[in-house]
Amino acid sequence: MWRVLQAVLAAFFGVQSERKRREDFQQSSPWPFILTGVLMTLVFVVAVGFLAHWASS
Amino acid sequence: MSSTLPPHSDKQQALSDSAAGGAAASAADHHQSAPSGPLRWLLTTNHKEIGSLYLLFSLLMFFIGGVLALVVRAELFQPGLMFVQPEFFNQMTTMHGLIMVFGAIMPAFVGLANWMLPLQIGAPDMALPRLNNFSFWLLPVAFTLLLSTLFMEGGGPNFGWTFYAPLSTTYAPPSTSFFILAMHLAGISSILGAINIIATILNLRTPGMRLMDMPLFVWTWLITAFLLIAVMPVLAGVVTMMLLDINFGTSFFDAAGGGDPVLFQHLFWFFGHPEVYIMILPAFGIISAIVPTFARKRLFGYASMVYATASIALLSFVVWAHHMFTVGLPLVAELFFMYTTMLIAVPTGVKVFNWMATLFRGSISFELPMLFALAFIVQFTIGGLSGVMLAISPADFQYHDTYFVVAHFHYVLVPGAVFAILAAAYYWLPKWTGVYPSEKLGQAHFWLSVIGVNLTFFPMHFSGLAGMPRRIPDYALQFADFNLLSSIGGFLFGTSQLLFLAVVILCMRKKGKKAPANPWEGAEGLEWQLPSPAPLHTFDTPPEFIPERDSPSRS
Amino acid sequence: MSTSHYYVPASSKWPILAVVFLGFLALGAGWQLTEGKGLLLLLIGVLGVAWVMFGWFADVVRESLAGLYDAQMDRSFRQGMAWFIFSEVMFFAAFFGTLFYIRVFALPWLDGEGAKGVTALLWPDFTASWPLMSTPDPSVASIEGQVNPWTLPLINTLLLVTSSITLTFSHHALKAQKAAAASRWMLLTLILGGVFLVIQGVEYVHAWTELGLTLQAGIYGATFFLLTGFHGLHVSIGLLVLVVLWLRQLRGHFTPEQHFGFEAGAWYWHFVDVVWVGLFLFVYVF
Amino acid sequence: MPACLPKVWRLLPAGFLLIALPVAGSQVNTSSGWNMPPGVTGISQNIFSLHMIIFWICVVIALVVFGVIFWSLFAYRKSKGAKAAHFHENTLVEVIWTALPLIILVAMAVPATATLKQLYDTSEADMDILVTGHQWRWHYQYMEEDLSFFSNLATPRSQIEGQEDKGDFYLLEVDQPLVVPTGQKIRFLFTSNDVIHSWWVPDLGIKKDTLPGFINESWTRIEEEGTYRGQCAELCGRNHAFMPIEVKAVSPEAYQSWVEERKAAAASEAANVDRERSLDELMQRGEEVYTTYCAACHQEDGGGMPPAFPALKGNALVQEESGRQQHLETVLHGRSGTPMPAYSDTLSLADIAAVITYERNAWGNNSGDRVQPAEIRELLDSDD
Repeated sequence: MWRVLQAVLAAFFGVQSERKRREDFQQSSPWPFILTGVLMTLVFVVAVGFLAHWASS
Repeated sequence: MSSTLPPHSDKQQALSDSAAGGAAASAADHHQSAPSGPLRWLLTTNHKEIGSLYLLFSLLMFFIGGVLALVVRAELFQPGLMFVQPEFFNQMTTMHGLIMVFGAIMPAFVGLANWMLPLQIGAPDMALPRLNNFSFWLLPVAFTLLLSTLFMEGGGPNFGWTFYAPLSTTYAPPSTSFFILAMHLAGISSILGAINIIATILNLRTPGMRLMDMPLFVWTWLITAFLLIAVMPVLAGVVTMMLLDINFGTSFFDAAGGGDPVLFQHLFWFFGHPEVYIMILPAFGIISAIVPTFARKRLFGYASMVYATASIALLSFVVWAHHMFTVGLPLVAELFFMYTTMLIAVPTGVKVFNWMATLFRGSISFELPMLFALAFIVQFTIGGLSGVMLAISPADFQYHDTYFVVAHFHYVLVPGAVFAILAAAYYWLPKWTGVYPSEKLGQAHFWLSVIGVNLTFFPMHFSGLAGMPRRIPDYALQFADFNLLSSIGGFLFGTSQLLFLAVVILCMRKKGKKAPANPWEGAEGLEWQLPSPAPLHTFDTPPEFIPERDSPSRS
Repeated sequence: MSTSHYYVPASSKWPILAVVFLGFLALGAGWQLTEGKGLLLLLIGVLGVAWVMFGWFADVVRESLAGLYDAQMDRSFRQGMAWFIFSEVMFFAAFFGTLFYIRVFALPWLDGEGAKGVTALLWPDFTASWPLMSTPDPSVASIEGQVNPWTLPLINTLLLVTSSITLTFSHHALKAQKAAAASRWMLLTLILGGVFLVIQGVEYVHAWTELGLTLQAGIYGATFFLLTGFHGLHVSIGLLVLVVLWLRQLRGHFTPEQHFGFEAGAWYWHFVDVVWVGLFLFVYVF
Repeated sequence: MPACLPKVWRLLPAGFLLIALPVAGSQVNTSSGWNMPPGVTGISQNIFSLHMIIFWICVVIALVVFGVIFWSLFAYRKSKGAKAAHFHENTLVEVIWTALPLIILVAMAVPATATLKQLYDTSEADMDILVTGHQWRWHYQYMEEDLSFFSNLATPRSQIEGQEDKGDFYLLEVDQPLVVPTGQKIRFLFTSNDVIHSWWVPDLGIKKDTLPGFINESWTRIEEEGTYRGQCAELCGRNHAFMPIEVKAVSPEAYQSWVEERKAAAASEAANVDRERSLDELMQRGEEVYTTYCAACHQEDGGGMPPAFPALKGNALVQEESGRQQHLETVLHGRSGTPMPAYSDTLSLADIAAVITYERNAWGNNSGDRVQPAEIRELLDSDD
């Protein structure tokens, strides 16, 4: 789970070493990555929303 | 049409097995004999023929849209109403935008996808070839319908390519219903085309090619296709609501009945912003193919390119209201969209830096595709940077709806997307036609285009900052010099595209230096294993694929 | 290296005919809307498109039965259908988005609430409510009453949910090689779907004539008919698909292993069903 | 570029852009004609400094990126025998060039947020002005005073069509500017009568869309007296280019006396409604009103632009007695389903009477008809 999160975060940031990326892409199923990605996107959007809310008050 | 079905002869199999590239040799009798004459083009399901149709259609639309732009530039040559009346001027700007976006740039990329995706992933054709034919032929119908509105009573669409309600509903010319139906047809075409592209990429890759082995053009198109499927239906939805407001008395965009004109803008830009990336992501893929070829060096940061493309695509769904900063959004929304928009600069910057690093310590030569690709990088970066400026919401209160915005999005779309399409054409013309494009004409085309395009659009930054609103047929005197330059540049750029037409015609008539299978020294990828010109049917069987990272020439 | 051949379908006359008839359809619709003279052309377009779809699918069925399609083609069809449904999801998302935007933002603003509440200066007598019984400009429309979600709409919800279940039973029966049971369950699904449409029609007439709830009745009427209308259109299309599937079932087109046509239709029906649940909640109940 | 020229010439675009950018940069601070005006309010100046900061950041980034690119193109030419290196990733460099822009952006977001909050703070205003966009003119209503008027383009058609030299404020001049006091916090309420317009005065740093049926807010406090000009910034139909804005900021005392003057003028006009007017007087005023309000669609010569805008010249409705009543009704209440708006709320009784008289007598319509303000009043009263 942690490595999936790590991989998704690295993808969000856009930088990942070749070695780690290869390891990630050795995984049997892409679904954990896709689901985590979607989830993290939602988390990100909500976080920016809170930030905007906080900044506007 | 006979319903004879393709035979699978042993002879073909033997041939195909002999060599991946040689697969083409077997193709001649692979399919039923195609009908000759015009019927052939109407019925074709061949990805190369459909690709050519898309590309030629988009070239035609590029010239039609260009002529409309020149009408606009002629009117703006000097202050005062010179040639056309304001309502005609508004039709020109509107049609120019609609045709260039939906008729020229998008079909050009779809055409490139049709031609190149199957070649790059070792597929025999698109996944759903008949649907492919359908997708293409919808476009001529849609655009004939759209263009015909110009000749209808009350004229064609005159409310800008963003067609904000209620100017496009309650106050629109009667032809608007036809405009809406034309958009529906074009939308169906895009959605089905995108479905086809996704199915092709996910399904028809040659064994051994994993997702992270795909050329970036394939990657960017995969993501673009996803965007298309996600947002074109929203456009269809919003134009349907317009149709109802106009013809059936609903009040979606009318406050008197409880609606809101701003709702239109939210829906439109929820489509419109991803649409902008639909027009630029495939360009990133093209540049990422060309730069390594002529730098003779592997693309720097392949994985981060993929991630950046995906990030841009995801972010594109949550930034739409930055087109609406002055529409009176609540403060929280204003801040939210400002922050998300600013973030887009990060993955976009990564792409530019990656190209920069690819060039660094390469072995660089300056063939025609490379010239266009390099010009793309520089000019697109200018457009990207003005985009960062526009993201700063308070500053956008001054930039919004001025020529600064016009300069920004034209820098992204013309010296950006169009240059990438031209680069792609010069890069793959040898593969399509078997001959190199004329170096002389191509060089002239390149330099005149670069000068013309910058002369047209660079002064627009200044006229915009100085206060010139967009979509006006006449302007105050202080904007005269900038507009004069822009108009001269516009005509220079417009006419120099005739050189490109000449290049294409010469190539199509096989006039020019014959090209070998791999016409560019540093090019890699499955498409270059095929003979030039690529035979009508290629990859009868899946070709052998060696991932780039294992290839000896560019370690 | 794989030595298997790719399968590429032959070219066909159907796509170009589809384009021609869609063109007629658009031209006829536009002409009808602007000058009221396009009905014939529109009709030709609609019938033509129907004919083309029938012919096109018939060809595909024939090719499929002839065993021409390989696993790859099958995957392409599946993905094509899945992404098509995704595009439909987004189409409905636009309409649901409209509903939420109007209810959460636009109406409160018009009534003087929230960030743009100053707008109420323009509509001093307006009170926001949902369903919107009286529009900001009262001359646009006022509605007599609202649709009670716990009568016909509830029945319709039960009907559609049940039809999804019966369709699944049909699928299971198909996979268990119980052809007769499969087509019986399918027939039941068809009946449920048909009754749904009839009830929807009854409700429309009631709303239109007795409640004053029309397309022109301000934003409530507009969103109500937009969402339920487009959903109804999808139910009708889905029903048509299911009828074809039922006939194919009777002819024994499907095998327990290969029945993508059936599955595609079933996906579509489930999708239509899920959309309805959303509609029931947000258009009728809340 | 012919191949005979030195290869280095192929780097011409580099030269062009490298020169163009700094030139642009050096000009922008000095000449207002090239750059956003700093403006005359706190907000506009804050926006200007945000603009300049982000501009210079962009210029620096561009110079670095383009510098590396063009240097690479020059130094690693194949023609010079460059051999390609073999690297294709470097985590550290990638982290840096991802993180650095992120930091710059956060640094930009902080002042941008502050300015935005300032921009949205419309509380505690000294006065309110309701700005209503019309196709194609602005209407200003002083909420605390009983005072409102339309503001129309003042540039004559002859300048636009090139029969006459264009004046200094071509397309930026109006018949009645918005007059406001300096030093006071003025809250603007924006709305529209028809389509979306956008009220933009660069020197005030205000651009806000006017939406039909909704109200947007903004505010300003002008410190310097002067005339500040702007334009409609949202496409609103054929005369979008011809609805400028002119704001005249004067001292609070001068503002007060202007308000009194306006009110007195309005009162005397109201008192004068019953005065019988001569054909000449009506025709003269009617022509002015026609030019301002009607000529955009029905044209100066009454020829119109059929089918959207019918000709008035030779039109039975406008010429013959039988059409008189309908002519009056059309001008007062507009015609639904067409672009013809209602003028009963827009124009004064005297203006309506004058313009109808003008239409019934100009361009050879010569009906000899006179319409008096009192008749219009009667008609309006009977409608209610």
